[in-house]
Amino acid sequence: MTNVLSLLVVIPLAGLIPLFLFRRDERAAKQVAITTTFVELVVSLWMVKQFVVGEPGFQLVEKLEWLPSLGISYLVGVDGISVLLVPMTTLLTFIAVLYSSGGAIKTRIVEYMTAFLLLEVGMVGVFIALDLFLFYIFFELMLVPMYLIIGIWGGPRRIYATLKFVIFTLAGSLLMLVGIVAVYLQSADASGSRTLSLPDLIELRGRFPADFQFWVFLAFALAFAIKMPMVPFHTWLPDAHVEAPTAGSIVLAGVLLKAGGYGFLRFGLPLFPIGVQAWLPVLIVLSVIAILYGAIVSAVQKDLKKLVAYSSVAHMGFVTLGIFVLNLQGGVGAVLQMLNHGFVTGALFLFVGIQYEKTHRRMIADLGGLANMWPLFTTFFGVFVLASLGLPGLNGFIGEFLVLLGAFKFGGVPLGGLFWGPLAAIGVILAAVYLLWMFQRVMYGPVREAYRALPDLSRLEIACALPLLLLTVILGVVPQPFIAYIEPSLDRVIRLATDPSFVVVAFK
Amino acid sequence: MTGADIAAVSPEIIVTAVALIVLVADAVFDRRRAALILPLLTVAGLVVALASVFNVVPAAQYFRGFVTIDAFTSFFRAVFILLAIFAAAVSPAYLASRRVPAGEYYAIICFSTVGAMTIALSSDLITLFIGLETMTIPIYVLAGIQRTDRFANEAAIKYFLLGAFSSALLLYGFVWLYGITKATDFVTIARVLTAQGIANGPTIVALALVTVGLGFKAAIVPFHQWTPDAYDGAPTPATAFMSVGPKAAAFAAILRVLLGALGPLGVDWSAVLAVLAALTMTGGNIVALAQTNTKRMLAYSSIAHTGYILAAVAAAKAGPSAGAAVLFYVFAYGLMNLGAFACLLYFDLEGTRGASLDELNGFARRQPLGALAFGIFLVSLTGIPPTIGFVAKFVVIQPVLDAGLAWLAVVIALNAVLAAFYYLRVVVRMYMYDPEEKQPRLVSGRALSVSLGIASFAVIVLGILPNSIYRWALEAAQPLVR
Amino acid sequence: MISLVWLIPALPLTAFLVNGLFGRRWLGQLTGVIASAAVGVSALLAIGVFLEVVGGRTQTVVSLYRWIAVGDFSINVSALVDPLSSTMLLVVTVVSFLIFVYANGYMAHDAGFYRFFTWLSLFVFAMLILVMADNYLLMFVGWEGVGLCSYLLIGFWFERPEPYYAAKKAFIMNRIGDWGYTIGIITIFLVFGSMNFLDVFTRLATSSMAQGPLTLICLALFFGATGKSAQLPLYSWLPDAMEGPTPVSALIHAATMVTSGVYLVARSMPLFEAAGPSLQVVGIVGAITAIFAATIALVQFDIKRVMAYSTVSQLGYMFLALGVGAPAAAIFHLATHAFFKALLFLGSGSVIHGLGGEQDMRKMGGLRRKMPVTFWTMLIAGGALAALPPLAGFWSKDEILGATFTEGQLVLYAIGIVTAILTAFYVTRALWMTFYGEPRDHHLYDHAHESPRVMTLPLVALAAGSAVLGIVIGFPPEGGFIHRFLAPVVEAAGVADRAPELATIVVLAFVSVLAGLIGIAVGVSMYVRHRPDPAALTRAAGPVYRVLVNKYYVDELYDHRFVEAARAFAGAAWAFDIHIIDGLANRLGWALARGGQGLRRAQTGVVGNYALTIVAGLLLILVAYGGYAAGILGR
Amino acid sequence: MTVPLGAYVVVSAALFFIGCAGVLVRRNAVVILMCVELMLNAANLALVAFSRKYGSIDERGSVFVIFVFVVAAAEVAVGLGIILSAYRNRPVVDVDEIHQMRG
Repeated sequence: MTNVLSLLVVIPLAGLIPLFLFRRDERAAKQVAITTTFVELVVSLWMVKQFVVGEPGFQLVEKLEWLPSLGISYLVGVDGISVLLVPMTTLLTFIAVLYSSGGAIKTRIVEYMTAFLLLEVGMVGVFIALDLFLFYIFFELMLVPMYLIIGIWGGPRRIYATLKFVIFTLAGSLLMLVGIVAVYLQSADASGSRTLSLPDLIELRGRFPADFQFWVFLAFALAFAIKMPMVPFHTWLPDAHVEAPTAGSIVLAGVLLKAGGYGFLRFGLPLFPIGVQAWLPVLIVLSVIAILYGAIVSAVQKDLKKLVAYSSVAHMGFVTLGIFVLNLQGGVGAVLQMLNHGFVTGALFLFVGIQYEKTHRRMIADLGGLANMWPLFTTFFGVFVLASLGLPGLNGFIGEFLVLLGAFKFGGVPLGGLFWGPLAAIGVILAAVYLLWMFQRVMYGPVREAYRALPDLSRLEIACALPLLLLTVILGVVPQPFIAYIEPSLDRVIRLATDPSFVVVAFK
Repeated sequence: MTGADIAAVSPEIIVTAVALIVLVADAVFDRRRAALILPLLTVAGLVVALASVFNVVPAAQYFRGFVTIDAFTSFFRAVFILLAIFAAAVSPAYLASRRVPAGEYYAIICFSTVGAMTIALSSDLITLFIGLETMTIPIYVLAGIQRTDRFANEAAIKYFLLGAFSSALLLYGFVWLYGITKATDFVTIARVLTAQGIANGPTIVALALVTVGLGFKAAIVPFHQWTPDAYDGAPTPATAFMSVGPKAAAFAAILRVLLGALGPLGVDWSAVLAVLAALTMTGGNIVALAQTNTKRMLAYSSIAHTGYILAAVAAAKAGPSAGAAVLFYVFAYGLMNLGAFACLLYFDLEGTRGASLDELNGFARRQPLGALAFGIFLVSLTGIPPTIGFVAKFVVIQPVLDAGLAWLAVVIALNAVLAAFYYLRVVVRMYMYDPEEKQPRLVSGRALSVSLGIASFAVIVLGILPNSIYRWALEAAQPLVR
Repeated sequence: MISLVWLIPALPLTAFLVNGLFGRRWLGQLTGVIASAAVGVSALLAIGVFLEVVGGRTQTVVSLYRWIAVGDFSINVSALVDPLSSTMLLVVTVVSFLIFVYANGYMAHDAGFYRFFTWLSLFVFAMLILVMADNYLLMFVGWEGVGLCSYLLIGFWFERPEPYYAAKKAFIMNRIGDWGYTIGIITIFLVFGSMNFLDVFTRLATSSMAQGPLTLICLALFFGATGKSAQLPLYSWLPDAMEGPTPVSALIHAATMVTSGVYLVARSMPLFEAAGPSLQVVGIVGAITAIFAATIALVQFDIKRVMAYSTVSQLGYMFLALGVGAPAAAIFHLATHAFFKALLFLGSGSVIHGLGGEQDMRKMGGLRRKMPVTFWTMLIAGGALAALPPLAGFWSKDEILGATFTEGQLVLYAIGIVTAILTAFYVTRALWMTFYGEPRDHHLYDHAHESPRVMTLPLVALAAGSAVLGIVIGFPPEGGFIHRFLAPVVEAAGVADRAPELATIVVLAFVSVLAGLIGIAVGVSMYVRHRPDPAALTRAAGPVYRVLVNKYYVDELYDHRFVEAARAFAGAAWAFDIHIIDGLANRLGWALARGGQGLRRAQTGVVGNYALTIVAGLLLILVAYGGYAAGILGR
Repeated sequence: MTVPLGAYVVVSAALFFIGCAGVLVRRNAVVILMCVELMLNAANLALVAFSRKYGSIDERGSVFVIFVFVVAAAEVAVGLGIILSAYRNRPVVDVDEIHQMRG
């Protein structure tokens, strides 16, 4: 069955129907949402099973005439880069929904679940869309549900946070829209027929002159940089995370941020090799700054969630660094880092949320001594913290190490890789500093009387965390199978990015 | 005057007939029955008219060159009639609660629509001028139809005085065109101007006067100032109608005159229009930011949208895609803006104008589907997919870039961000605030809810599958390119 | 047997998983038995492997699977079994086993019993990975793993603040070192295109390399080593690490983990040899650390801290050996040190255990009657530390000094000798204050008791090791078994096996023995005859004494100056984030809103003004059109 | 003797400007309305003049004039109605007094 990808888009939408029918019954709504997301997860895994490892090109491609008068078509497919991001998305969504069904969300369950299903459509769509127009639609489709999730079910300053989130993201994406239209016009051939389908555009990219690439890549880069977010466009992230409900944070950090990095790999690099070259130094320097800056600022956070949020800024810095060093190790490292960050940071937000549900405190100063009461919680949380600070043997290390390797290798930036690489490596030390400091202040020390009676992880919470824990370990111990998926496609992307004359006809 | 001529203008005749029938019916039936029958009559009649638009007479000139029937004409005819239907459908509850004379209300809408349609089919300055006035004069009345309401009076007076003034300017411009070119039909004017080549003093004066006159009708900055007051003071259903119908008609006129007749001077006016477009969208958005009354905020937002459409006009040299963009955007704008204004009808009780932001608090709890519809219209106005508003932005940016106005495209994008701020603020109020303690009850009408449901659904569906509309717009734009 | 080498780490790993999953609920005290048994079997296997290597299979690579492979970068999970690693395997497993047994008694009454053995097993696993790895990256896994376990075990009693602050300090200082390690290995990959030991060394031998990169590599690696092995400037975490349970101090912070830096450098000997100056750096740092730590050890009163500084100092010796190109001697000393220092720690542990947790030597005294076994075993260990023949320490330390001398590093040699004197002195002092003289705290003394069998037996075993190990594998000097056995490493290091003539050996040996005796003599005279009286002496040497007691104020410098500065900087960064970066965004929004308010005023509501605006606009447009028509504004 | 076209044009322009100025300066709604009428008639004058000049070839100018009359009449009718109903509610004719809605 070849249209499994469309199935992935349809399932959540289909889930909306029973949700609407049972809109009076909250328990039913929860079950519907859980079932839907679970089915989605299974189907996505089935999709991975159909994927042929080692094939660099797009697979499971589906093409439908959509807007013939505009030359735009419904074109979806996956390659080695996206094939792993899709199940990550479905898994995290499932976990988010599962956790939310446990009582973390008190009001307006039905709307909440609706928002999540819509969100899932957007997130999955972003990773499978191969037509820029379609991609943009999914890209924006992620916006509104998350806007509502933060704004309705969020914390005290949710309105400010959610508006900030939307305005920042829109500012970027609308400029990208201008860029998309520019590409669309530039793609016109002698007969004036235009296209936005990525495979075609890659063949046509010879028509993109240098200055065109310079500006259009900038437009795309802004959108993705804000989404990542890269310094200095990151300030929406802490607010959004602090105010978002736990499940919202999980998905926001786990998936939405990836859309930026993915966009760079999928569209930025292959379409605008010259533009990439022009902006490369800036982006690399910004990435390194993000790594260090994010870590430094995390170190002084008083709010647990803010700390994790800023740490995301640092981790995303590794992703962009890996992408823009334009070599295989860096790129693969970046993709792995995206996966790892999805699982690990998602898990960290999950546990911060669990912790908050129990203690109703999020200020680090108010916490402490939790380890004595919650051995299970401590173990899980500890493993994720260690993964996040890049302990070898856990997943975080693989990505960051490969990125550093790529950074050391890369010479195409002032001062050379042997300057920026070690600088970025300092970020790893800093990660240890702020994460361990946080961990010990929260978990260690004498037990607080106020928290003595609180229970350890519940079954549901374990069920949410266990898959993430397993993935964290597996990705760290046997990463090679995953790399095997990523490498061939990434190799092609890198070649496209480094050699403007390189054209893949067999890309479809 | 031959039978062919009559057949050519059959839709206009039908709509006029509807208006007359409604007036008669209003006199015949008593108030209670009328309240039920009149809207049905109007909608039914307009539907017939809509159908008649599609029984195509051969695209040609009629009435000795005063009238042109082509794809452009039928597109706009359809749009006007649709908007009229929508406007008529949402009104009954309001008219009843405010004791507005229903018969006159529906009749006026029909008459004004006839005027608008006349603009669409005009191929001569005279026809165009008559169309404009036939459309506008009823609107003056509509604005003031609540004779006892001071705001309505003020709105009517301001609109009327300034409208008459601008009509005079426009007319004088037409006269000069006639004086220069010895002709009043667009084709000849264009031919003469082409022959004349570069614009000289009189042409410039004429061009300027025409720009201002039409710019006023379309509410282009700096000729927009009547808009907020008129929209604000007029009864909300009237506002909903006049914010879309006349604006659409104004752009029909702009296309006919500026592209059709004054096309040869392209270089001269397109640059100016580009600047005006930027001013219009930015000005509208920035002032809208500062509004606390939703109705007035939407009034300013409609100015901003004028700017987007004008940008496409300014990009005329990009060829048919520019015209198509204008048509498509006009259609999308009509749908979503009329819808947005109509949503305010839920709040429009005696003595209130529109709704303050506070009144919107917790609307989603009190009227979930109404809030959903409003939300959809607002998201669409912002230009976020998957709504028709997004596609409209896409098709507008396209010719703008194509015409080499990259800066204008960026301005459009940034303005959309600006607009998002105040549109989404409304969503925030509806979804993220709890209702006030002492909320005035909501006006609710089945007709209103149903038509809003249909409209919002259309906004989404056409946002996902805009192909048919866009192709139609593309055909309709063909006659404009020479 | 070698083919089973992966069983050696596998067993502790299993113990870790079993204890971790089921320990808390079901196993209870059984966890200790399980863990000890697992390590015991590993020890047997290690012996087997060792013998097989001795039997002649001097270089085997046992691959498990491909770990990471991206483009030209490829890393396997595979073990390199050669004399060096097999020796390390042996030392690690055997010492671990003894300490595990001991811990069964020592931790018996601790609430976190299962947790202790879970993490201890994990540690052994990581340590074994570290020594088995056949490439730098896998080694890094063990390297970080042991760091993590040391973090967990130092902070074992995390209700009190000191332990977990010490733990964090240890981990972060290690991390700082790891920065160097990372840079080192990545540069290795850039230079040699591989991280595999054998590939690197063969390429090094076959092709000529530029000095620059090699030096960078070596210095970076050594920086990493200083972190793990507590050398200057990254040593200060080790003394604090004594907050952990004593078996931990013995195993991790004396016998095994802290020596991994030595192992790293020994492993990379070919690189260091090739990179000229870097080796010199290693030697100097080692020597300075040795004497530096020894001086601090002179004046400490916490028995465990004395041992800690002594460890730092002894590690300094090992690096000194490496620095003068005598890796065999370094490994030799590593082995002997593992035994006698572990013993010293366990002995002190036994004392502390006997005194119910008291660590201050000023409260001890006269304990030899109360706990004879502990006393005698510690006496042997002390002798070994003071390098008295024929105890183990003598042979290994003597070789180091000998090598230093023959290398012509006379300054370093002098430092070594002085350090030897100091060492002998502080060990005498420690033992005396603990076991001789009159009990200073009678209450403690009365309750003091010898430790149970399960704790004393390991002491005895270790004592045996400390006594005979040196002569068994180290005789004759410069030509003992250990030399011949480690020859592959030494040769790979390209150091010609320089066997100085007998006379030199004897003289050098004599000198170092003399040094030991002097130290002991001074100690005895001070603490037995009070000539000179310690108290008087401290008063006399007021400032110097204060500096030493305060450990040269290094902690103050690190923990306060650096940390404070860093925290201030971070705070500033955050302020920048809020007020500048975010501030700009918010201000922009605010400005737009104000702009809106301003423009609202233009909307006066007066028709006349509106008409005026229209006319004004008309005129402007006229001008604009005119301009275009006249070509002023271009067309 | 025939008056040259220029003269008509000048007069019409004058009328137009007078009307325009009137709209700008006068405050009385009715007067403003009259000024607008003046502008329309200026247009009419010009139209008539032009169409007489081009008469032989084109009569549309005069047709236009007729329509303008009609439109003007309609405007006056509606306008006076509006002003009147407003006056009933609030007896002011000075339009500057009418600015409840602003901003």
